[in-house]
Amino acid sequence: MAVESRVETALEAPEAGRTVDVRLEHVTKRFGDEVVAVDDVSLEIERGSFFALLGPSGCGKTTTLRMIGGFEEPNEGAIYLGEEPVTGTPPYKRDVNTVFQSYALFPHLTTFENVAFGLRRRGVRGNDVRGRVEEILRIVGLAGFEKRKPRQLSGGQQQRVALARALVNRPRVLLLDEPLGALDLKFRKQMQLELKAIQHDLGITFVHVTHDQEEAMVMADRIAIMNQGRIEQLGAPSDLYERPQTAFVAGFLGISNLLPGTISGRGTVRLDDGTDVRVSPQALDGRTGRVAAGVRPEKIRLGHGEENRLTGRLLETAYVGVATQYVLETTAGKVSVYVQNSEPGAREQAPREISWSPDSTFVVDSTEGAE
Amino acid sequence: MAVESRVETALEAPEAGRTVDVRLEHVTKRFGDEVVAVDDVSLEIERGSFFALLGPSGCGKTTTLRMIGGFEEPNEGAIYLGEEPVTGTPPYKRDVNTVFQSYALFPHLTTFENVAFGLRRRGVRGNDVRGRVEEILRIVGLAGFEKRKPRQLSGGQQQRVALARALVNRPRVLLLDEPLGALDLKFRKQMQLELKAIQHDLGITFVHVTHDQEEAMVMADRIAIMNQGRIEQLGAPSDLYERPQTAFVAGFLGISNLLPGTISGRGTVRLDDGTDVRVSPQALDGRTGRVAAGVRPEKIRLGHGEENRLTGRLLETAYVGVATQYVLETTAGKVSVYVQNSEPGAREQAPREISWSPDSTFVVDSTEGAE
Amino acid sequence: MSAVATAARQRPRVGARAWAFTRHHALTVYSALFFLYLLLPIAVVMVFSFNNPSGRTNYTWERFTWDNWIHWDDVPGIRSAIVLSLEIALLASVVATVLGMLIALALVRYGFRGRGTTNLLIFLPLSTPEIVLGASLVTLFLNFNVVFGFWTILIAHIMFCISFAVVTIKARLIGFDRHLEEAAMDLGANEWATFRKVTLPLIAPAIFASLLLCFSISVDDFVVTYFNSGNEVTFPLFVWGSARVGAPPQVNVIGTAIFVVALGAMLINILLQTRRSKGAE
Amino acid sequence: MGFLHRHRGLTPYLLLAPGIAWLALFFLVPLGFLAYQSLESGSIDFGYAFNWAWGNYWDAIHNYRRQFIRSFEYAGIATVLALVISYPVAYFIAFRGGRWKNLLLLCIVAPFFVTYLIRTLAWGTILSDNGFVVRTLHDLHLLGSDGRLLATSTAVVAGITYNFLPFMALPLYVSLEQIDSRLIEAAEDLYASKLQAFLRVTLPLSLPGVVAGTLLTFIPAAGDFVNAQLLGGTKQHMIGNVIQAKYLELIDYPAAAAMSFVLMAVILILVLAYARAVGTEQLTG
Amino acid sequence: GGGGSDASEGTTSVERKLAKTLRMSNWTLYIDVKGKRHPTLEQFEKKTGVHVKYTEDIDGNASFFGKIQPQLQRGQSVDRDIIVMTDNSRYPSLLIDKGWVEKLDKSAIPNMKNLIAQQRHPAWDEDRDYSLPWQSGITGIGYNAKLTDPVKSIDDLLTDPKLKGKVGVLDDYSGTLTLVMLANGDDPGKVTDASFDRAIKKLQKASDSGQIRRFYGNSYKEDFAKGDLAATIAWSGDVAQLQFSNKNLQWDVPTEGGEIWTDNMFIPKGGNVYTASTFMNFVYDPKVAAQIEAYIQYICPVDGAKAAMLKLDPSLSKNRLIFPTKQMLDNVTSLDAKAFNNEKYLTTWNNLISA
Ligand SMILES: Nc1ncnc2c1ncn2[C@@H]1O[C@H](COP(=O)(O)OP(=O)(O)OP(=O)(O)O)[C@@H](O)[C@H]1O
Ligand SMILES: Nc1ncnc2c1ncn2[C@@H]1O[C@H](COP(=O)(O)OP(=O)(O)OP(=O)(O)O)[C@@H](O)[C@H]1O
Ligand SMILES: [Mg+2]
Ligand SMILES: [Mg+2]
Repeated sequence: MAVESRVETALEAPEAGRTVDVRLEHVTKRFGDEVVAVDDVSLEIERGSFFALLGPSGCGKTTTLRMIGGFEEPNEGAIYLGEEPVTGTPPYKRDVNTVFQSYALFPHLTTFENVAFGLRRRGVRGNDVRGRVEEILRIVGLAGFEKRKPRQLSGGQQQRVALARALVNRPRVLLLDEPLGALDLKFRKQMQLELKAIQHDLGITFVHVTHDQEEAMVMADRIAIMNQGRIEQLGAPSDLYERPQTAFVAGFLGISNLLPGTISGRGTVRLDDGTDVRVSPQALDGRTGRVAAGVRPEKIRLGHGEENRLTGRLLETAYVGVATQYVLETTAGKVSVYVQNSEPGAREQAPREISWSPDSTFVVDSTEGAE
Repeated sequence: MAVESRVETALEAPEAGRTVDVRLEHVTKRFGDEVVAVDDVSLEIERGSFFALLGPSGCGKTTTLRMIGGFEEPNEGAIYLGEEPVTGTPPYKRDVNTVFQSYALFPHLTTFENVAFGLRRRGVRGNDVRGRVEEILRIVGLAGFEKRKPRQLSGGQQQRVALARALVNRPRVLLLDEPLGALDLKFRKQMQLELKAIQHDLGITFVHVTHDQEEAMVMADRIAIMNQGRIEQLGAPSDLYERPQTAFVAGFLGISNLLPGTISGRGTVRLDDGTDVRVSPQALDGRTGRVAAGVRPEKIRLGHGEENRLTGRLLETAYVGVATQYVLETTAGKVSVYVQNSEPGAREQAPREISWSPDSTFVVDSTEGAE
Repeated sequence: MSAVATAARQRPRVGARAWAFTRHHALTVYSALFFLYLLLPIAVVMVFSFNNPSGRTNYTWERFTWDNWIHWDDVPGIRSAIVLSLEIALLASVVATVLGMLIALALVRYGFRGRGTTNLLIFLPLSTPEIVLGASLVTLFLNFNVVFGFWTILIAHIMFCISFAVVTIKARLIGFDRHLEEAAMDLGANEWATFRKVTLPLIAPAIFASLLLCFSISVDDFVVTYFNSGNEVTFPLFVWGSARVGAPPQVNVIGTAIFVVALGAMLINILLQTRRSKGAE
Repeated sequence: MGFLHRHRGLTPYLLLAPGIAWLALFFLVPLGFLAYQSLESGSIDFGYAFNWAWGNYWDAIHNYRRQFIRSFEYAGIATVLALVISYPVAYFIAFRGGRWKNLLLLCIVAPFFVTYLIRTLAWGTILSDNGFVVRTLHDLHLLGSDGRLLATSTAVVAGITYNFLPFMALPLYVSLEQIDSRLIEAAEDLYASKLQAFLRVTLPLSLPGVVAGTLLTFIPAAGDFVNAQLLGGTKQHMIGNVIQAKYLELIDYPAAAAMSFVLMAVILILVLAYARAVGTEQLTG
Repeated sequence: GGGGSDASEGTTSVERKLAKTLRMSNWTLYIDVKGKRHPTLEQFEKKTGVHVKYTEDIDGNASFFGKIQPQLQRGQSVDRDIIVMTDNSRYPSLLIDKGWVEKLDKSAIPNMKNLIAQQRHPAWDEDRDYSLPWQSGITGIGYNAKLTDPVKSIDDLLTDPKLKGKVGVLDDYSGTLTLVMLANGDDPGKVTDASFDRAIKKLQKASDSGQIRRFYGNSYKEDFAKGDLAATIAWSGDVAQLQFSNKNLQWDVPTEGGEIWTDNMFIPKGGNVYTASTFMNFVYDPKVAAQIEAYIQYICPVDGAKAAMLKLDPSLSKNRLIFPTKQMLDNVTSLDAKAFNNEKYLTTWNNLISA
């Protein structure tokens, strides 16, 4: 159900007039003289929405969260929680809870006391604490671990304690820094559903840092893709995936085939080998001159059933569980194709012709930045 | 190419007569009186092979690695490296290096010195050290970070230092405890290729703990699935995926539909709603009585093109980038179906009929243990 | 962003800053006061090192003079006393810290039979009144016909410093992350290399603290030393002895000098280090 | 080294060996003599004879109860004061000291390189009845009618506090310095005010240092005599002074020995009770 | 007391040959100093060829006795030829009674004739067979003329309300008791339980009432110098020094009488008697005595030293704290030797001062 509801939200355009819960205005954070961890970032996160921060390692995600949480002060720019600027407001005065990337569990406290910490600080007492802590521990699958100290837990269990410790407080804003990174797929999926359910039920604003694009795509209402301290693109998941604006975004969100060429007319890109590729006019977005036409591997079909076509020689085949990946050498460049393994033996084919629809084609500025 | 080579290896059956590099014999490890972290585990890992340990959080993966590395002594059983039993051998006498789940970077040393640590201990000096450290830092994408202390690195960067620190020594056996967990998909893929290349070039034996099944499937020659301290199944990736022996394994490696029923004849399982499902005889593996027939969501087609068929009502639709997931309520139970998003709008369908091939059907003992 | 809005945004920020500033500085101010309190008597000692009393007692301020500094060892016996004290204190603090560190490692790292007893044994010397500690040690030395002097003083000092070293270093080891040592061993470092390259640098503050403590205890000890010194005279013995007639200002000179030299050396060390690390960048 | 690893059970004993041997030879053996002596009776004039004179212990407890109690009282107060006074400074050095850490540490210890007597003489000058401090306090009506700081119990306690500060501050620093500041951040993130974060996270994590510091202060302070001797008035003598007098002035070695054992026993009982209260792991690692 | 041990038997005065080194332990800063040197010791070395290993390691009678006692008890040598201890303590008589000191070789000390008459026959060593005075001092009352009218009697000291809390009393058993007993009209030379109790009671009262600031060791000087003490029981030599810095500090023998004490040289068992005696003879030369006196400025026990001092430093020779008048010397006495070793008295005394 949670997944269902997500789909709805994701498809809605963000309405004007909704309250903004977290706002960053031209925020820059430097470490020392040389490192610019966050570089002139502005963004708005709506109340109750699920916002994902995605980006390569070291791009500034954690630093951004730490500034929202109040652990670092920006060198420039301002941060607002609700309407209030929070520069100088200490973390404990911000109704924000964080799941730290490094967990930061209290080593001297048991699992139970770690999770109860925030509740006790806000004056919740006795059975209330017990009830809420046990409830949340059950949700993260740690019932029965109450008495263990963090060092007696496995990595994934520690991460779940960190998650529980933040969730149990039901803050207005929850900052999650790769909260599920140490969990196995199955459990992660389950936790994703739980998180969505909690967000839905309590109207908590989630700011979720993850390196798992699928997770971001499934869970988030809006995604910001960061790169080297800057935001490359910000939008709904399907927007980012299907209409990436830059080669970086196209390359970052899954594999994409970028074929260099020149815009040769309304809705046409002429690739460097002379092939014409049809694209939807709005994908061109007013561009002229050199661009790259992009298409996702899974949008490509083997055979020539669609309007845009290429032929090539099979280079590699790889079996990846759900699907088989083919890499073809075409005149326009290397092209990856994903074909679902609907039946055993599907991967034995040796395809030569591929095709895809103009609607699946996007256009980005150039191929620099994406491999 | 690396991917290609994997496919070849994975398809080969393990030959007799190959040297075994790591062997565990009935190893049990308890913490205190109550926790049995590893429970009577036996396994053999061949020299130069890529072995993956997969399992839910807290199942005993790290503990197993720690025993191989020499940080914990088993309570029962014996561990062999090559032909030698290593009980009581200190870690530094084992030609084994570990990437720790918690990184365990030396906080007082720079990135460079962290990575150079092992080399220096083995008497490598001067320019040799510099050359090798810089080379490996380049590979993990941390050139230019030599002088930083661990505290000044992002989570993913720290993980890469941990990886580099172990890789640079080119040990006989490399134990990797979720070495790529904090990296983004793109970089992770790149590192996977690097790791495979290193394994291939240097003939290092890899024991790789990961919670990313896809990673395990792509990289490993053999996979062991652990659950609650025991090994549930051990085999080549495609074996595990396509012919899981237990419901736990089926459920753990991706979503699977398990439909309870009874074996009603040679190659037939009669589901509880009366539908007959055809399966290949070897999938039955001599079972009789109550079983569950399983099929992966992506092996199911919309429509009735295949031999095994069910009809149902659409419950949910979710868009997950590459594919769309449908959940149908059928008379035999809920069934998930994955359909690749070959073209935009594919997800708008409302399917009622599904079908799949007998070859894609597997049989497991019962549905307990898998949700 | 209009000017008004900017101003409105900044007002609370300035307030918060000011508050944070004050609080930040409360601790600093307190610490400054603490050091003032700690160093106040040293300032007095220092001032009186420049006094030129008419009699032999240096209690009240009379005239300023450099003489005490120029002729700092014009009191027979004072030079050998301070040299002896420094030698003993240096050796004792190093040996006691090493022995104490080993005990602390054993106590924190290993469960073994007799751990509780060992722990108690560590507290015993602390709880023994100095006079009986010193006197009973004399009995021991006499039984073995040991000649009293440098070595007996050193032995005694090491003996009562060990407990301080153990307790101080233990306080550090208790919070130590064992994974780091595992990582070092994993990378081929044997116990000794692991200790030198990982454990030691990480417990260095405790080692340093222990050295300081042991040094200060040793260099200031009177009672135990007195009994076991034979006819050697350490600096405290000299000072306490001179109390009958009144300590000469040279005593102040030496006290001040140790203090100033120690601090100066440390300061230079820090500045050099800073320079070096700046130069390296 | 390989040997060490193979015989892991031996390692702790090897580590302990040199230090414990030292203590055994140069402390425990003499302590044995002392124990023997404590059961002797007689006098210097006629010699001492061993005759299981348990009465020495009884006398020690019975006749000097007042001084015993006073010793623990003074030592206790001084320990608490030293803790309260030096904690913020240890905190300051650990978290704000930066590259000046070692210099500041040295500053804490360096005053004690100056011999006790000289230091106390200096305090005498500062706190003299005619000095600036006493006059100011007087003018503020903060001093009683006898109008002095020296030769009072306040002076003794203050003296002990001052002279044992490094034993408190350094262990505190040592354990504060290794606290991961991210844990404090986490506490603040979970609504703990600065004070609460301190009480709930920093303080418990620095407990090993607190325990070490309090023990290093309390135990020797309870047996201290010199502060009472030089700073006290007529009624501030501690058990250390009594033992000192018994040994030197009265040359009653058995009595001095017996009192020492009583003192040690009481201290050990208190230490064990303390360990029980704060959790043995802090004490024993 | 027990006899000497075998070890010491061989080293008695039989052999009249100077040793290479003379080992002397003395109180700190208790011999003349010039620059970094001790002229007297150098002169002795020059004259006799005996090197003096001079150690200033005595800081108190009790503690020094405690330090050497274990060796003496075992009959071991203490590695010293001369030690200096004060006669207003129990230790000199203990040393003699226990046989822990050697007899002087009087034939080597012709200068012994210069010993002043008052010092020739102390109760604990009737014929000076074992000891020879080094320096003396008088216990009297010191007062600060700026803070109080002259305090002439112990009764004033212990009861005058104007002095409340500004009175120092020495923790010195002999000095304080002698003065108080004299004030009570008792004879300190013959202590009885009754006279002892009276003295203690008087002190106890003054202590309880807060009249007495505290019982002091050496540190009374500092408080006296700074004005924290208006009046105090004090030693003559100390006040002589303090006066250089503060003319207001006065000292006198109390009207009821004062106490004289003497630091005596002893030869501990195993010491070289002949060499030690030769040294004693040397310092009993009036010129040498005056030279020592000119530096340490206590009371010199050597006749003729005053005359010699006239040449050295006339102003000092006139100082009655260094060369007391006959009247002063007539008005001083010392405590009953028996009282020193009375355990009961000592315990009572210690309970008074370490309350
Ligand atoms: N020191 C310890 N004391 C008690 N229990 C422990 C200790 N270390 C691990 N365990 C328990 O042993 C089990 C196995 O832990 P292990 O770390 O091997 O799990 P894991 O498979 O690595 O899990 P993860 O994927 O979460 O890292 C867990 O249930 C854990 O709680
Ligand atoms: N204390 C620091 N001093 C110097 N540089 C720092 C510090 N903390 C972070 N950085 C640098 O700032 C950049 C951004 O770091 P940040 O932790 O925000 O990355 P991230 O996006 O969270 O990465 P990851 O996915 O690896 O966790 C990195 O290049 C990092 O090296
Ligand atoms: Mg991060
Ligand atoms: Mg693990």
